[in-house]
Amino acid sequence: MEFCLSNDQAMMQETIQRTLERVCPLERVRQAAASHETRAADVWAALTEIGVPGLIIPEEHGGVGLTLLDAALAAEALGRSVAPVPFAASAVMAPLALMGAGSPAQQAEWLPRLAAGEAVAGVAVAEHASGARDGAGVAAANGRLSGKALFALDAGAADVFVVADRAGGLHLVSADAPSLTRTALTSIDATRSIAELDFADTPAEPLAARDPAPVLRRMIDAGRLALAADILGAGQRMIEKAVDYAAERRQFGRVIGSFQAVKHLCAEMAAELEPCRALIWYAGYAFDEDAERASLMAAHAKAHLSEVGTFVARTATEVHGGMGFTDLLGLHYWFKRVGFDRQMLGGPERVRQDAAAFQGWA
Amino acid sequence: MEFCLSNDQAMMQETIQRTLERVCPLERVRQAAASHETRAADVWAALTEIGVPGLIIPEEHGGVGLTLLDAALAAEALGRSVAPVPFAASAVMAPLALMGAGSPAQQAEWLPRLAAGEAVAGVAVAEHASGARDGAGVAAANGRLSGKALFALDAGAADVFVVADRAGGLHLVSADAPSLTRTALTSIDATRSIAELDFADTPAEPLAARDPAPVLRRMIDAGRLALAADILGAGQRMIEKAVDYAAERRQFGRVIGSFQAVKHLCAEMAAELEPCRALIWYAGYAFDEDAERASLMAAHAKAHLSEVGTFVARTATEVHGGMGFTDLLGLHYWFKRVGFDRQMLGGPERVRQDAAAFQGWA
Amino acid sequence: MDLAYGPKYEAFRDEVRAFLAAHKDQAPRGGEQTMAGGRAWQKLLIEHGYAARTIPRAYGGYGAEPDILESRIIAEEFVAAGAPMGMANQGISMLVPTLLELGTEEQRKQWIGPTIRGEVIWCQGYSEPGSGSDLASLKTRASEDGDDFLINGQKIWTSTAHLADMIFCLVRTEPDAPKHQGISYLLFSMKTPGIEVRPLVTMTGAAEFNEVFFTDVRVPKSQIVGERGQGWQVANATLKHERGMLGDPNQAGSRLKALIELARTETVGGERLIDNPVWRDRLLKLQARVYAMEFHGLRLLTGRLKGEAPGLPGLIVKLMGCELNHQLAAFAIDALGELGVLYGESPHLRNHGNWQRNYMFDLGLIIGGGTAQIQKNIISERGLGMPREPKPAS
Amino acid sequence: MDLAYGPKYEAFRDEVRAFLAAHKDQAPRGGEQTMAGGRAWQKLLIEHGYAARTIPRAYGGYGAEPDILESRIIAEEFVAAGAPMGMANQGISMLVPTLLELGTEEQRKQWIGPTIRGEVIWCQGYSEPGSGSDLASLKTRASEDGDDFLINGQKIWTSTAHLADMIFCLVRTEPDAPKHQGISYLLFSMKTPGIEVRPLVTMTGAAEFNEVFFTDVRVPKSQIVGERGQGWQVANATLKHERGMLGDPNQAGSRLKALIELARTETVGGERLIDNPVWRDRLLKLQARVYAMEFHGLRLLTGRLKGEAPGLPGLIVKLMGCELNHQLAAFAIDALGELGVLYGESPHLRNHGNWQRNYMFDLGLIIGGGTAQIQKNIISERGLGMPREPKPAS
Repeated sequence: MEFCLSNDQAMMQETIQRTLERVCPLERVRQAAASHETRAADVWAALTEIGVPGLIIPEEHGGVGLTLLDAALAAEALGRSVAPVPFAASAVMAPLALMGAGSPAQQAEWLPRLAAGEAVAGVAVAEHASGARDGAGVAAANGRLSGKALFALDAGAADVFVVADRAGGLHLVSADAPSLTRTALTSIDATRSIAELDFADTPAEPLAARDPAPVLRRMIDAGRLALAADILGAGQRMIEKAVDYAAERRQFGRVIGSFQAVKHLCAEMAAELEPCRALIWYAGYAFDEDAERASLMAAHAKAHLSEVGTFVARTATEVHGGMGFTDLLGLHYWFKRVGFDRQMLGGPERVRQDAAAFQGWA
Repeated sequence: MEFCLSNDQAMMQETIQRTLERVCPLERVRQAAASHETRAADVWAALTEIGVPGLIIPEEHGGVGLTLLDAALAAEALGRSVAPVPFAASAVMAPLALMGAGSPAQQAEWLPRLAAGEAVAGVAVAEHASGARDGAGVAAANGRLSGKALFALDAGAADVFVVADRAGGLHLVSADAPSLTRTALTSIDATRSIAELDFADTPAEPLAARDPAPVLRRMIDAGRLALAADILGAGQRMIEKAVDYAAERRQFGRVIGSFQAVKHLCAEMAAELEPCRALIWYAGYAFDEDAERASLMAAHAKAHLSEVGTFVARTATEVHGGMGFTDLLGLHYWFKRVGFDRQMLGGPERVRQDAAAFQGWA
Repeated sequence: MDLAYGPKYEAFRDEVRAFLAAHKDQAPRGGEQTMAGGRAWQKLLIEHGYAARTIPRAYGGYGAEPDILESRIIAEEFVAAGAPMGMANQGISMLVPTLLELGTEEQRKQWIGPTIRGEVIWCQGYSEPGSGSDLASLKTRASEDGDDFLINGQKIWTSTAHLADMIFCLVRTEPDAPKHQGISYLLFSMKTPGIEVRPLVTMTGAAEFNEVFFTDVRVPKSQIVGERGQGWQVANATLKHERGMLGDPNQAGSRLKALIELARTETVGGERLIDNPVWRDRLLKLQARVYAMEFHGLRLLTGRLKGEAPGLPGLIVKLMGCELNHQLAAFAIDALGELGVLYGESPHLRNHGNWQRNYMFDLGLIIGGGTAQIQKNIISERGLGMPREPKPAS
Repeated sequence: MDLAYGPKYEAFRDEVRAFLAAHKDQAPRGGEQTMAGGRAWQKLLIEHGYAARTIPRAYGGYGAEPDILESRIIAEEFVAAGAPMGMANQGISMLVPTLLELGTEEQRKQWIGPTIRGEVIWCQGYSEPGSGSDLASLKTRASEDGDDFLINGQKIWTSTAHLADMIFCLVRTEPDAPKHQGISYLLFSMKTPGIEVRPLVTMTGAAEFNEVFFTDVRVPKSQIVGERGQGWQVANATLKHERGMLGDPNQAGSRLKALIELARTETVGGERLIDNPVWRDRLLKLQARVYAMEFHGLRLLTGRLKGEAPGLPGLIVKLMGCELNHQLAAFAIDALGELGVLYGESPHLRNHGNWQRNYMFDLGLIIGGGTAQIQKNIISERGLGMPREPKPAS
């Protein structure tokens, strides 16, 4: 009975965190955000060096061969530093698609390049994760796709896309396919990249699995967990920043951290966020070890972290007073990161609706 | 343009409040609750003397002939003193039924007795206001009723019941009809009375209106508003009690009211409750002057006061610390009054569902 | 209870409507609000009494008696017609009433006319990086140098500083006096040497505010409003006027209307949001709050008409109003799903990105100008009569 | 991450199950829990090591080494089998560990055996009406009279005082010492002349607690545990043991299960609650919290197994756990509509009225034993390292 991270896991996470503290301090985030780099080359290189893009890719394909829980720990570290790099789609969802539904050839073509950080994969499954908006939907016929997919994740730097068609079939589409139009969608979170993909009889390579449904399900579960963990890291950092700021900022002759109202805000943030860590851990564990509840736990992690993250983002900003509202301390990068994570792959209401379905409630 | 109480209204409310402070202090409530008096004779007599039971009954029938807004002001005063007397059903809903759907003979028989406090009327419409539970439902045929009605309001001391059948038809049933079984339902609120009515081919006198639906609608709207106003009064009193207690109770060498956390709890209660007053006023006004929005406003008043009331009841108890949890200060009578009001004639979720329907949203 | 305005005011409403029908086409349109166009419109409004309505004619105003209902009707009708209201900058809403109350005749003659006509734009120099909610602790100092002050220090949250001609500014002239005394209220040109304005970008991405740095800024002592050392009192008189700023009297109501429209038109997987019971329930919770605050506003308006002190009901408005606006924006973002995070010039953007902009800006309002925490202190102390916190021992 | 208990513990679990299968029929049943029946069951449990497991044999216990997982397995299996656990009163959970740590050999010999066997029932005399969250400010005084103390004062929140044979009690023996000193920890009989017990009815309508009044209660000085004047320290050692009380390790989980069952079976107008998206959404929000707290508990358990200090994760449990239980009860009440307010012996009552009872009692727990406000102070100061509030000047 041991419900905790292994030493290896703790060290791995610590390594990513230290690396990011070195290569991705706030000033680097600011710079990347200003120039819309969502795969900041130096950050990406440093992360590649310690294996982050290939964390869950099997060793035979050049990856580290770890579990989704490890990916969640990595996501937490990335969220903590609001790192402007692809992850949820490129390092988690797309590898799972290839590993679960790809032919040996497809795996051999892409997994090593993804693991080595040489390629980035975008993932377009929003219509299945959150429902179709603005007439989105992709039709597949004879190895060609038509229609549009909205909110493709990690899309900006992508070399290849994993696309789900309306029926749930999975396809690989080269980013430079001539009849594919990729339109960047600007969001509040300048550290992440989403895009609209318009297919006009675009050549696509189907992923080989006979039944892609369970693979799509696991992609979405894993993506949700990665986003939830990203919120955990971002939220944890915001609490630390609030506590630190409150220890320095003086008003009415005392540090504001000695005011009961400020202390209680910080206590409430910590009390809300702390149990989320165990929820993320369990959801990561369940993905591999508790098949029956894996989707449910990923959904709960996503929905609950979204709610708690919103509370923490707002409250930490409030503790910072006017400074939290300005760009000066850069706190808003975390605020927006949480806001972005909340809405992708299903906002909390939508995800809870799925959670009901997973239990046969609806 | 004058959105405020008239001098007469303010004086009327003040009179009820002063009367209740005199005849219905906490000790009287305690006594009534212990002996399950829900029409405490002395309190009832004092209120009758100032016209409360007949507040909205026309003067020609011995009432005061005032509006629903006035009834809401009275309900607020009753809630403030957790007065153990019938009101929402007997003085608001039943008179509206008789005034809106009763024949001249029916009106002449009952309205003067209700106005004079000589009779009490219960009202059984829960199945229309909140939906049928436990197989409740009343069928009418040939001047007889069969089936059961749950949660009849002001039922304990009732001499007559206004009963809605499944189709929405309204009937008068004498409380001593031989085939009527009245079973008291014990609730947390010992100052109010609800009952199950079981009809076995029980003689009933239909109310004369050709289309009873709008009358039933107005009964429920008015009842909801009366309950909402009851919450307003109870909540207001709980805030005052919390502020007073915090000014006296000392901990750690200071009165607890000087702790920022306690002050903020009180500020939050006041900030939540204060705008509710205007909502109640408008809903009362709308009942007579804004037909299009009358049902919507009553629904919003009921749902919103229920939510705010729950917050205030809990928070005021918290401010009182352990004392609030004991029976010693009697604070729980207010707590339970709010809890009761919240659930009768539709809890907030149910009432909002109605509010959606009133706007054509569902 | 009488929600009619009565025949006198309905006649006035008709006047306003007639004016708008006749002149609305002369109003500057969104996007092309040039300085000149704005000033011409303002001039027209003053002539007809729809701007600077209660400013005496001697100072360039319209010279009407103050009448709260007339002001409200003007606001209602301009909002309904989608016409820009009279200019509502800090000079007009805060400085002008202050000069009328505490300025010298010379100061009034010099500044009120040009200010209400939009010829002189002011900014406000109150907040400092170290002062925040504790305004009286401001540190910008004015040392004496003959007939002048030399000003050194820094201001923050100075909106329009980059456009302003002039500033009304709090500075510490008596460094040894207790902190609420020793402050003076100065007027000076933003072109005075030694002033540097740096835009202050906020989380919305826009520079709605500025930081203003003073280095040996020379200001004649005569440019004080009120007594030297009494600037704190003068500023409080000014803050009192802040709520005089007109705007949509029911901004939350307008926002709610937009939300209902959104819920009726946006679909997910073909289902309208309003047909989803969970969204509907949340929207209805907000609707109840919007109505409550709208009617609460009517109650306060009636109180003002009767000359009653607003008391507790007045004290809660900022706290509850800002939070409600924030929650309305939050609903839109959540209900829009991924569309809710779009911003800037993104394709598929809804409402020009204003849901997100408002969500963040309203959070700024919750924080700024007396944080929610300070508001709660005020409500408990002034509204409920609870004791102040004891002063710390050390 | 390894959620298996491993073969050694699974073997232990089998043992517990075998015991329960063999002896469960000897357990006192709900409703007929006589004193004698309870004691016989307790005796059986001690013999098999399922009660007083880690108490040395010399004092009448089973004498096993402390093992957190064994304790948890015992709790899990007893809950699963619906069998009553070993006695868990304040004497067993708080006094006994305290005597083991700080009592004299004589005190241990005298009290531990009878206490764990249920022959002596204790109550706890800590809280006073004037002390509340500020326990150290207690006023019950013990004045010297030869070899005895004479005790005068009042205690409150004394559960089981009406049944208790003995009390462990904090009294002020050194009135001039600073408030955390000068307190002593005394043991004495509840039958001592001068003790009056009055039931303290709470909002639930039951008298779960008592007030206890002392008038010249004579207690030999020898009945102190620990040093005279060190009672505060002794009591804190006792409080440390409070969490040692076993119970359903996942009470919230059990409650959630009941809620799901409720939502599946209760209908309104023929519709099951679980088919109503609004109730479903709220139930799912609670489910996420229940899971989070359950896994958080596993994390803390692992930490205890490794001997780690619980730190911040430990400090938040009471605050979040009590609130969650309260919210679970609130859901049931709301979802039941009018049925939710029924109480006492009412027809149509659900769950014996326990939803309402828990709703109120849990609010008492949120308030009692360190209010939510105090919990937040502790979390911010000890968990987050934030500064204490400055002492007031006067």
